[in-house]
Amino acid sequence: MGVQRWAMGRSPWVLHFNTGSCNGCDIEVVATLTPRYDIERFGIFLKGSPRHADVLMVTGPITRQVKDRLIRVYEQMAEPKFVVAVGSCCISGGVFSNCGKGACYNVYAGLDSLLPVDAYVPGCPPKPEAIIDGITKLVKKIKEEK
Amino acid sequence: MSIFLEACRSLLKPKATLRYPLGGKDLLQIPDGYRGKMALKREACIGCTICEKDCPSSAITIITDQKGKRPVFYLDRCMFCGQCKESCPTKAISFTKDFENASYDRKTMEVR
Amino acid sequence: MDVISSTFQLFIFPGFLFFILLSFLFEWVDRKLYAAMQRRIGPLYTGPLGLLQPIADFIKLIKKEDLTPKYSDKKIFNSVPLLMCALMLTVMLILPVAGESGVISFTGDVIFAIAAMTLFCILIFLAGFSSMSPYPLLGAERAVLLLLGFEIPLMLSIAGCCIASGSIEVSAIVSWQASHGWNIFGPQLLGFAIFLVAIQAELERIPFDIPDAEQEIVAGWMTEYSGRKLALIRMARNLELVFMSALAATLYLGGPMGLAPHWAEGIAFPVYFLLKTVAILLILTIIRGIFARVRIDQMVAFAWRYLIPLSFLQVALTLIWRLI
Amino acid sequence: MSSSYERIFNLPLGPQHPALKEPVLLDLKVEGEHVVDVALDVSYNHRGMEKAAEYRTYVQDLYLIERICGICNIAHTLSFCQCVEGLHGKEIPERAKYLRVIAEELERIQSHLLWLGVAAHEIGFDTFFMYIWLDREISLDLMEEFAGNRITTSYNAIGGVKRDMTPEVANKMKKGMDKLEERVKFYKKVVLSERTVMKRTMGIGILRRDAAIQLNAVGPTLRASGVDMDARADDPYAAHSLVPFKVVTDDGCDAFSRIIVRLDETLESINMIRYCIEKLPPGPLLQRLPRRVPAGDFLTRVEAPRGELVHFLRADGSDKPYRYKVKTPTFSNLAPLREMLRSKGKYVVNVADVPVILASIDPCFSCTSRNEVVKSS
Repeated sequence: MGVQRWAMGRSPWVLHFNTGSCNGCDIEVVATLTPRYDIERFGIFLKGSPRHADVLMVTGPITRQVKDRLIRVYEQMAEPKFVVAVGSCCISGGVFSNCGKGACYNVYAGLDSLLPVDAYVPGCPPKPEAIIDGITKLVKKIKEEK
Repeated sequence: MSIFLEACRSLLKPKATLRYPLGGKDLLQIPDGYRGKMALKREACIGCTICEKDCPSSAITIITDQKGKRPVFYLDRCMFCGQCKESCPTKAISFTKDFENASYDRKTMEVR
Repeated sequence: MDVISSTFQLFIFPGFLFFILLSFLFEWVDRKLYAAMQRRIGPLYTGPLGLLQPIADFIKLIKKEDLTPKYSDKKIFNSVPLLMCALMLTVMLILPVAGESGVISFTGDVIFAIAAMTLFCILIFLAGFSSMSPYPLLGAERAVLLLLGFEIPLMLSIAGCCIASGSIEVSAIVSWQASHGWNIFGPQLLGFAIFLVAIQAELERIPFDIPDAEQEIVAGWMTEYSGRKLALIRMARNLELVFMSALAATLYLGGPMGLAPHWAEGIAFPVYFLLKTVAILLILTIIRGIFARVRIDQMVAFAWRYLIPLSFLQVALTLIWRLI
Repeated sequence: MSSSYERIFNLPLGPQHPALKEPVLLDLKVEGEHVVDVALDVSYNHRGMEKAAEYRTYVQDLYLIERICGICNIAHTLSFCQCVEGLHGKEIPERAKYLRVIAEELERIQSHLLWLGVAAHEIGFDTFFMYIWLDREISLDLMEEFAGNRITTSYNAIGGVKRDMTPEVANKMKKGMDKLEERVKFYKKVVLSERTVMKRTMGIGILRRDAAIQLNAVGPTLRASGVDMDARADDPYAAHSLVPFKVVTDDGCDAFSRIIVRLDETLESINMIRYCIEKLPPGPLLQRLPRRVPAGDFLTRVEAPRGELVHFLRADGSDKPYRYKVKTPTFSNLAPLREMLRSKGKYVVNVADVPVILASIDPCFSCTSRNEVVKSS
């Protein structure tokens, strides 16, 4: 469906989920809303309810305590849904996981071990421009696939 | 009331938005010291493996190529802290201004 | 011929299609101006200047999966969005767009409009109540509390208009204004201000967006809705926005009537209608931009302490003015 | 079933909630719109930070400790470096001390503006939020120029700082400070004149002076209750003994006076940065220290943007810490927070006030999470 794909790519509403991040990435995700970057140009809202959202934006290393909530929130979202992992901690556990010298006991090594991830935005924290870059790449993927 | 006046003034002022990524990339000013994606000067690298030992998130692994030992950087684990640059005895590691590293696949996120 | 023309009027212009498209346009104007006040751009890449953004949102939501929570009251939960849309589309028909009267016009249609507004609030309450989860419940409770605050000033300010023109029919109020001057230039100026404040509450916009305050109760009564039900709710709310600003234009700014040569009335009147409603919308958006959200108890206290005495005063003033 | 039982119901706020950018569970007991009691669960952020620090060398720990909190990362690395330098018993160069103060105060400006924006957002004042965050970009641009990254800066190093301040950056910084000062004064005017802001923040989240002292509040939360306490003044570190500044206090004891205190502190920080740039002494940046740290205990206090931050290091002579302990300002402010969130007598807390009160202590739960509740099933 051409129209559906067009509409989906033009208004991906984002749900921001913090899984134990240090706040750096969260602040940058919120900063993309602000006048300097204005993510609403792409038709993106930051939504509060998982029922309304299309894109789950996860920041931070996934702690054991928050894992169930993360999966529950993902399941509450309506299809079609996409997942973006923002920040190195979220992508792989970053500084917290598997340091070679003993893992952090409470952190999962990467979001893709729990949920299917559609785009990765590395950085610690990524610049708001980098997050916008990740989102435009995701939108390109939405338009080409599905 | 002061916010109302400010809002009216804002309507007249030019917008503060940088039109990144469409049509505004040249407007983006990234300062010289920015720590983006890293780059390795292969000629300078002596394969001492100090960067691997000092990396706080084990984002560096050492492989062997024709010239000997050399590091490979994994961006999915990298914290862009700059310790490898600090530790490098021959200044072979540097940071570029490239921040557009978003990708669909974790395996592609490495700097060789 | 008559059947074709009335079908055209009902479904295309100034009927359902016109109002639905207008509601999308209004959402766009609202978002753009709100963004401009904050030195942002707002929707930009969807269509020219982002004009198609609300339509893209609507299509996307229509195509999304439709979830119904397990513990909700399914009948009410599923029917509320449809009822909201139907209610708003019906009540839209009384708005005069191209002439003195709307598609339907009867004595007492002002009362019908007021009833529809209250009914909308009750539907909001049902939507929240049937979701059976804490945030929507709290939102529904707040919606009803809000109704207590603004409903009486809203009715009284409309009553002022009716008293001034001596009729409870929209077309009569419009034609009275065409001959006697706009209501806003009389003692209704106060009524106009009260009306604007009250519809800001009715529309649940800042400073009175208490039932769906994002920072407090997520999305309030809409929290559990998704997919096409959410699309319908959003459309109903946009239609309500159009309806309220059009009603303000009709009651206080003379409706679609204005100076035009007789042969050009068919084009000029809808243009006047659009200009006036958009002007009201701009005022509403600016109010939305420059205030913080008040608390529910502060809102109700404000309504009963200031708005209601003022609206009684306004009615009394109108009566005195009318008698003289 | 008694009627009072039915009237009270649970309203869970979080772990995913638009008012909180962090996963924290506030389990509110609500009677109508009034909050009767609250139970806090801050364990969602637990990452095993202190244990992880024991596995890593001091060089690596610097970056781990930085990620305790992204917003006050400079305060954390500063504490860590002070611990290590203290055990070595070495003084760092004078220039590095001044640069540390500049970095710290720039971070305070950034953090306070961020907080003010969040507070405006919590009361639904989105336009104000957008203005503040637009101006916060000035401080972030300066930070990027100064340290190489916007938020997580990696600026402090063991024995000094990593980067020098060039004259161009100093010039830009001065200009930026002028702009920021003008804007912060404007915000103060807005806060003092906007009626809806006052309505939502005055008389909300009251913490009396004696309660604040008893419950061990710290930082702006404490200073807004009229207690003059600031680690920068009481126990000067870096170059704080040389840089003049005023400890800002206010007697309002509510959320509104916390706004005022933070705005005044921002102005104070702007002046401190100006002074430091003016008086910046020449000299080296870094005092190289050996990788092995001599055995011993060390404890530092640093005034982070949110309040007093305490780091404790026990070293056993190897290149890894034996024990590392952090006590963050938000942890100290949790007990006062519970006090603020409970309705008592005439003091009534509405559900609508909860985000405002929570924001008023400037919570940072990623700093705080040190333990985890494991449910046995």
